[in-house]
Amino acid sequence: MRLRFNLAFGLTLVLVVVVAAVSAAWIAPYDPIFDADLMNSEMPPSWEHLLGTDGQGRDVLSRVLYGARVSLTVGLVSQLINSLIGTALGVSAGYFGGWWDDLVNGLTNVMLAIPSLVFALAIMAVLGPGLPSLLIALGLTNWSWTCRIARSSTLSLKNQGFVQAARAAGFSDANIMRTQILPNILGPVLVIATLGIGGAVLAEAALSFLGVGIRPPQPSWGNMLTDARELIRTAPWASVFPGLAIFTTVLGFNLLGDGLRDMLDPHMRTRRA
Amino acid sequence: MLRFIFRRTLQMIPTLLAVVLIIFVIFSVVPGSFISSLMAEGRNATNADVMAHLNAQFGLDKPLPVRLWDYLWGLLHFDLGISYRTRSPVWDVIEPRLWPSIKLALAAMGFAAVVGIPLGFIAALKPGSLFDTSTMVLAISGLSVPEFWLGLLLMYFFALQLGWLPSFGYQADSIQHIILPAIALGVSPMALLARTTRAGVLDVMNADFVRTARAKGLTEPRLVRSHITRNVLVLILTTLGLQIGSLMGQAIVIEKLFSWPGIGSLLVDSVSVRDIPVVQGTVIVIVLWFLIINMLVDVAYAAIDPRIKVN
Amino acid sequence: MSDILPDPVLSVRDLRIGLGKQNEILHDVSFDILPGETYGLVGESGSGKSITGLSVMGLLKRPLEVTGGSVFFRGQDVLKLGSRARRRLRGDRMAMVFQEPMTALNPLATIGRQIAEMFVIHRGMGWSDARRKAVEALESVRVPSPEERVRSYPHQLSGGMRQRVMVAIALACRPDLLIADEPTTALDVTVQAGVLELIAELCTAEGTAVLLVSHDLGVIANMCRRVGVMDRGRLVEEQDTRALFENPLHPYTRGLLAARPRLGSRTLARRGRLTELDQVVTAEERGRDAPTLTTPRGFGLEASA
Amino acid sequence: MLTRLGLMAALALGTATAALAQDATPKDGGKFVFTAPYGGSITSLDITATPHTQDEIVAKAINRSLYKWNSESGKPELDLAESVETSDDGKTYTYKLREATFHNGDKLDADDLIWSYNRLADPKKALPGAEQMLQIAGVAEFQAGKADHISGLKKIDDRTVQITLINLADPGWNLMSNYAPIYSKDYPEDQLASKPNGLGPFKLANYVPGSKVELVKFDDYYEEGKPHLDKLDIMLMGEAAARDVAFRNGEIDANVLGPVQYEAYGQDPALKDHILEVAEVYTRNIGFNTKIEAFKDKRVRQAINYAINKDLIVEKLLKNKAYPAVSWLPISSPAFDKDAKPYPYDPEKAKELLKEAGYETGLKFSVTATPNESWGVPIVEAVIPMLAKVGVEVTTDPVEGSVLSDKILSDNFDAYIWSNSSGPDPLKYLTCFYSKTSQTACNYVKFSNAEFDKLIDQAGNETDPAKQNDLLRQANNLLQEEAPVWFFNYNKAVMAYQPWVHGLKPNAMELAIQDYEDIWVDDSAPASRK
Repeated sequence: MRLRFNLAFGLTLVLVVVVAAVSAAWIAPYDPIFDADLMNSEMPPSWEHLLGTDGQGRDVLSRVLYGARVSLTVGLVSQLINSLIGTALGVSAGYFGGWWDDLVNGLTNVMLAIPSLVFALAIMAVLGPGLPSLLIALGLTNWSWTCRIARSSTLSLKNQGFVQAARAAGFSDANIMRTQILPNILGPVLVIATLGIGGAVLAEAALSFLGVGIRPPQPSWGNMLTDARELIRTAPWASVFPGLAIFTTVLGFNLLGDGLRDMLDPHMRTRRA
Repeated sequence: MLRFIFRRTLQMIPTLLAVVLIIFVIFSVVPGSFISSLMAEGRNATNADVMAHLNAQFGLDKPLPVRLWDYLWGLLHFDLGISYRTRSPVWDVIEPRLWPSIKLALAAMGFAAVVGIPLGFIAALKPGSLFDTSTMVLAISGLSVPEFWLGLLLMYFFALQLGWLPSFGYQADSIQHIILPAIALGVSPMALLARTTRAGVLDVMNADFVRTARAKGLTEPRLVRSHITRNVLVLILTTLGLQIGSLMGQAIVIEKLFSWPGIGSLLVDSVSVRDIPVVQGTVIVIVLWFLIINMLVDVAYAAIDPRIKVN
Repeated sequence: MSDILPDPVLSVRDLRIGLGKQNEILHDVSFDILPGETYGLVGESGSGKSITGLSVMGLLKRPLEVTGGSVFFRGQDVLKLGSRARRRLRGDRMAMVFQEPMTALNPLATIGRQIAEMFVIHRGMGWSDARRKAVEALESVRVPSPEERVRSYPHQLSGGMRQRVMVAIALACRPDLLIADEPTTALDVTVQAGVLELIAELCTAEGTAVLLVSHDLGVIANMCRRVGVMDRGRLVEEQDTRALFENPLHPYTRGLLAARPRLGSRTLARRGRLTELDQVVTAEERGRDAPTLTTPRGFGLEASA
Repeated sequence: MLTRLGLMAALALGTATAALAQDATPKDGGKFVFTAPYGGSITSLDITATPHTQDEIVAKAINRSLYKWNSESGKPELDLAESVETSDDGKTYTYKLREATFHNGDKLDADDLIWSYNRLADPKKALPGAEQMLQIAGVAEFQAGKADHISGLKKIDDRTVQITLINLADPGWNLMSNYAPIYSKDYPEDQLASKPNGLGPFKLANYVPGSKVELVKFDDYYEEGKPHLDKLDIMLMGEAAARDVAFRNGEIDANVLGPVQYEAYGQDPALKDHILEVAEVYTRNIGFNTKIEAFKDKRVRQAINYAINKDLIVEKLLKNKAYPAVSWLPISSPAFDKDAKPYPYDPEKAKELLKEAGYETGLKFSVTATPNESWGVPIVEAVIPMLAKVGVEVTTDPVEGSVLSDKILSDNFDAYIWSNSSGPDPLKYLTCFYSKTSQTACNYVKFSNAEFDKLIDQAGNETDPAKQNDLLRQANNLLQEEAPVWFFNYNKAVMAYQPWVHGLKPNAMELAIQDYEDIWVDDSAPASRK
């Protein structure tokens, strides 16, 4: 019951955001950067500006829509990088063992010990604000869980019959990892990545607050929220809507991740049945 | 037990060393310098001679490997170096921030545990009920709100609209001042704990030994007290530890928002003026905190769970 | 007939269990267990024998629930009792031993405490007295050096030892009825016999009735005086053990007996569950709503030896 | 337009728009909770070690310098000296020091002053305050290592000291600096950062790094009857939104306002009567790096000045918490030309100029900017669509403050937006555009114009203040014409204060720097402030 609800509701929210992001160029009533009319700044929601205008006189709706692109890009790409790094390191460490395993393990411990926000902040300080920096900063700092799961799953898979059989049949290590092990750990990795996307969207907001986020005037929910935080009394719509957008998106990905986990975890499934 | 702690302490050294190296490398290529930050306000042009002297004084004119070596050599002697900004030992800068930071982390965690664990517990006792569903939706929502936004809303609502609590600041002996930042910081671990507890309780409730306990004719309170609680605790201890351990680093945003004089706000300030020795020092403290908490969690595990041997 | 027999300890009448109200999975099951008698319930996995045992104990878990019928324990319908009264019976007057000794004990408590708990709850003893009784209980189930063992944790014991501990817990308060749900299925063959002997011996000594749930006809044959055969939530046949083996009345029982591995391949029998009966008995033969085929109790106790 | 001119006239007198009710006689006692708004911490309690305004806010309570800035008269005046005599050549000043006591009980004497100035100038110590010593004779030799002390400082007797200068400028401008205070020579130097010892009206009671500084009245302060307050708390609060809540909640007694709050407070009947405003001496500008080919062309620089509707930006984004800039010198400057008009908003003219210069299309540059709301990224964001309309493509290069100055000093930028000092001393700040002034000093855009140089040279040699001002006015107008920067605005600093607070001054140098000894609270203050 809860399983279906989470999955369905989460998926719906995510789809809404994806559609908004993809079709922003068509459905946004204004240009998010150049249609700035300072004369009409901080206007409350109206038919002309459904969600009002921000301090710069830009249409909040259009910026929220375009901001979805940035937030989704940040979430998806950074998590993709994290998943790739985590899976590659985890699987190879679990498979080969030895000094490589020790090294990866050590690295994972280091990554776990440095809070990812601190790490991302440091990387952003080096690279300067902007989307590419953000993707790198968030993509390099959050792979330790994926790595751990991939490693432990590989360790248990390694000794199972079908992997042993593949090895006996003379498959190469790379081949075995790709065809035998990878498909079996995709599920948990996907779950972590889905939950991580929400985390990345929140991290973008936090980094924006700390002054290192997307390069303005490009709209991102994080910098919209940060910019409008002082307008909370006079023009609440300028921060409420990007705040809601973040909330909805993160909620969507969290529910989706939860739902996926319940679906993929046979232990949980049998218990529910 | 002591041998275990000693061994674990030794194991921290390579991790710490790697952290030091990473931070050192990152901040050796970071644009901007402490010297340039002196002029950031655009008001007082600083004399070029003064800058050159400053550079020499901080040893910034030496090549990178030498600086790294000097730093590591100092670390070996428990010397974190001299803060560029305050020109006093880094430890003297960090030390007064330590207790407020720990206090905030513990208060946030206290809030998270006191609210999150019972919520998860009650939700799990009636899975699928309205309470369960709403608690879990609330928990996931708690994980989905940007922290500073939540902090700001709390500030406006409880400090300004209701006037119940002070909105900012730190008072050594005041509980009032810690409430809002602790809640803002504690919401996400609270949500995590509620979820983990619920999952843990469900796991334990479905365990065979609980059926055994019921077959023994135990009353529900006794069942919860003497069979479920400890087993659930084992399951949520990891989450609890990881959360406490990482809270000091996560507190950056909240500390800045609430003008809380902790390690996190010191870190951000030091990054922005490129006071690299203090950045190094604060990161080391944050990482040490994480490692020590994790070690304590492992010790606690060994104390609670007879299946785990420390040696 | 009942006037010449003693009053049953347990009398299950038209018991129905459903997944919620709609999906009935146990249909009108009725049987009696006499004092001191060992009654076997046999059937495939999923035939409903375990939930029958659990429902007698009152341990059915949602969404399973009793939808009809009654369970008379010492003349009293326990289904009509309040949860408090029901709980008081549990462990004290009726006890249960489960299949999985590896997980049935609390991993974080010493076994001494887990046994002693019985005396604390049901006898109102202090912990120190209860602990002394726990040592005696351990001794009675022939666990070596019980004074030391009470301080052990479950993971420090072998499977057979743990099951002995379970028996000690179950029999601690000298119950009138012991429900043993596949008590030896998860154990090595070598220790199975020992545990079964222990149950038989202790129950005989105390006059405890036993409801033995098993899929293993060998175990049933050795332990039980009377047997009920369950198939798809129905009690299809009930006879004295010897009569059942000699003259099975229901086609399903015949199939069950036929599927029994021949002598000499006993290890296989333990492993392979009786899940492929469809090949032996046709669905038609197994029938749907037929009443339980039964013969009256015979006299003499030779079957239980 | 008329009203603005009237406003400017009033401001030219160096006074604030909001009159403070100084009706009653000051009342002694009570507590004032102030805020240091430029960050969540201070660098050091030793003000000589830092160049930050945030630290100055605290230091102003603890320390005293030889001169002090009189914000009412707009001039430096003697503080630690009772009197001064100037030699005939105008380069030697003889000061008679006051009787004053340090917080630790030491008495101020000539040696303290000489020791303090030597320390500030000491190259080995590399103190930012060295900047203020450069005018004293012998400092150059001392810094170069050719002398072991400053030769231009001479003790006459315990209370008399003689200072020799290298030029004719009034030493008060340098020696009034709060970054160049007088310390006690007998006090251990390593204690200065944690247990400061000054001559100021308040002494340190408690310092919570990253949170607040608590100060108490210093009973032996040299001014009779001052300070009025018993206690002074300075909260370190960088987050404007948090300050706003705290002020409305009555947790702090004065709040330096940003644009958003300025507008909101002005509309709030409960708050609008207790707002202090002042035109500060900072000019916000976008500097054009002349290493970019297009910026070498005056027409391009002018076009940008025409193309941006700065009045609108000032009104909408800064909520009128600024004065649209005319040229470099601020309204309160004695060399400010009251008849000069700022560049009007004229996109057609801008297009024309760009076309003439050959940049009808294709001009593209990035503006390096900090997140500052009044002179940072948000302003650039507003500029972007305006310049897009005349065919100029602008992008942002968002950076932290330390990176901004680093990029500018290392000539690594197209354009920057910054807020720079432009007063009170007009000659000093116009010299920033002198061709021989280096980029690392303050000629950030590498401006070079022979005519301008000539005017500055003449002004530097002119001893008649009126004539000097006239020359500087011409230079300032020439600067407007040449447009080396986009002249954005002069800051209007605004502070809101609780109704029971009195004695705050409209300090044009920096509103957050207050003469704490003059502040007092009246009977309407809540119990927590008594």
